[in-house]
Amino acid sequence: MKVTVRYFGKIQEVTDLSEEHWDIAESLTIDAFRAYLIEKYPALKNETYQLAVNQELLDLNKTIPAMAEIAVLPPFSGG
Amino acid sequence: MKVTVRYFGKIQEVTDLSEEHWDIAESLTIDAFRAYLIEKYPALKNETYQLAVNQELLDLNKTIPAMAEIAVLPPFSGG
Amino acid sequence: MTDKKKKPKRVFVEGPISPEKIATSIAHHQVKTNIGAHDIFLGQVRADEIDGKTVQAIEYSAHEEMAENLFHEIRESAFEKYDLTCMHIYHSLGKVNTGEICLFVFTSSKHRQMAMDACRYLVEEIKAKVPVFGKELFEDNSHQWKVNT
Amino acid sequence: MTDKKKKPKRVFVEGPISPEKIATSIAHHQVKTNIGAHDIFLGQVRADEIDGKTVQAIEYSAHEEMAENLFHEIRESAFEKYDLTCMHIYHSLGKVNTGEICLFVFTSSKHRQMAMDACRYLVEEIKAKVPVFGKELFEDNSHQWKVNT
Repeated sequence: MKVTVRYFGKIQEVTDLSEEHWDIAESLTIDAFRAYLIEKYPALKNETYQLAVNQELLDLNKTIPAMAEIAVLPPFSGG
Repeated sequence: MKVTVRYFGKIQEVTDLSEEHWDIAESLTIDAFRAYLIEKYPALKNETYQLAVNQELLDLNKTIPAMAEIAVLPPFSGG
Repeated sequence: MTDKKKKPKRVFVEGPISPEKIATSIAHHQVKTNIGAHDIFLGQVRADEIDGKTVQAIEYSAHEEMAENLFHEIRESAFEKYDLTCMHIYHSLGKVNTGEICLFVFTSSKHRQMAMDACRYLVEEIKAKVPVFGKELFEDNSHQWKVNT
Repeated sequence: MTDKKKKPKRVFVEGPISPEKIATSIAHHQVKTNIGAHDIFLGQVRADEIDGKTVQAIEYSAHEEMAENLFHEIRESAFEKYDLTCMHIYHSLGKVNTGEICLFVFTSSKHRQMAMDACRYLVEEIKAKVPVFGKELFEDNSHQWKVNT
């Protein structure tokens, strides 16, 4: 199933792109997705980030729905 | 000895003047002065106020120095 | 830049405090690039209804010399308690209509916590300790004396 | 007058927030004569020195849709927790130079306590929960990513 992966702030510098489309297995947990992410971008191992699925920060054992937007968010620094 | 007595806010409405000069006994305490004040302006009995001697709120048993300014201050309502 | 060392500035201003005065004060702080946070408190005159009559304005009077000295003491104590870059206080005297601003407290610091804590401290100290008296004027020319809560 | 019922307003603005914008916002509240207290928090970009280099500006980016939704949720939760008349939040996107303002939080209430408590709540919530990212730019064109403390 298709998902959109978006990168922000410092993470965007590691991945060198702001958005891409992935084809992933159904019933994939957020935690398992995280492993794929590090496989593709090993440098992310050294970074702090959270994953927001459809704009929500969910538990790592939740599964990702089809057509989801997965945002890779570095630490916030607004204000 | 001479002192200046000043009235503010609502108290000024009771005394109907803003300032007067009194000749008082030496070693008069603030508390004793208070008694004179109510003798002169009986309506002050119903009012809440503090006495500041030379701009300081002192204990009632302190004595008043010569040439003092005694301010009769109703409750504050700044801001 | 070092407000701390200046002579006591006059806090009282005649009449209401304008939004433009506040903007000018904010703009003056843009050269101070060690500031990370400002906190501003504004007191505005409310059209309270009391016994069926509505407040139109508050007329402020004060023991001015005593009040200015107390404002100065409160400022100094705030500079001691909090790590502030700047601090400004303005309070109206005379008539301030409902909807207009009568108190402007402005604190600036490197970090937000200090600016916010100091601003709150100042407002509470001013309300509790400074001999300012507000006369609430009603539309029928009657009045009552305000008491801080 | 009833900000509560309006549709979500956009919080993000392009570039710095001007003192004039703040003055205009204050002036708009002078018709609301049930307000007795305003609290305003301003975040200003600091010229921090890091490893011998000085910050010249912060360039803000965000997950905009997610951030706007979170701003809206934070606003709603503040209206539930505190008895407020009005509340406004503006946050910069893009480049904001040192000394310029990047965050403007404005709360208004009948009484001071509510306005001050709500303002502090909003600032903390925004800093902790909203996906905004600040890139600190140095004079030599290098940069580092800011992390909130």
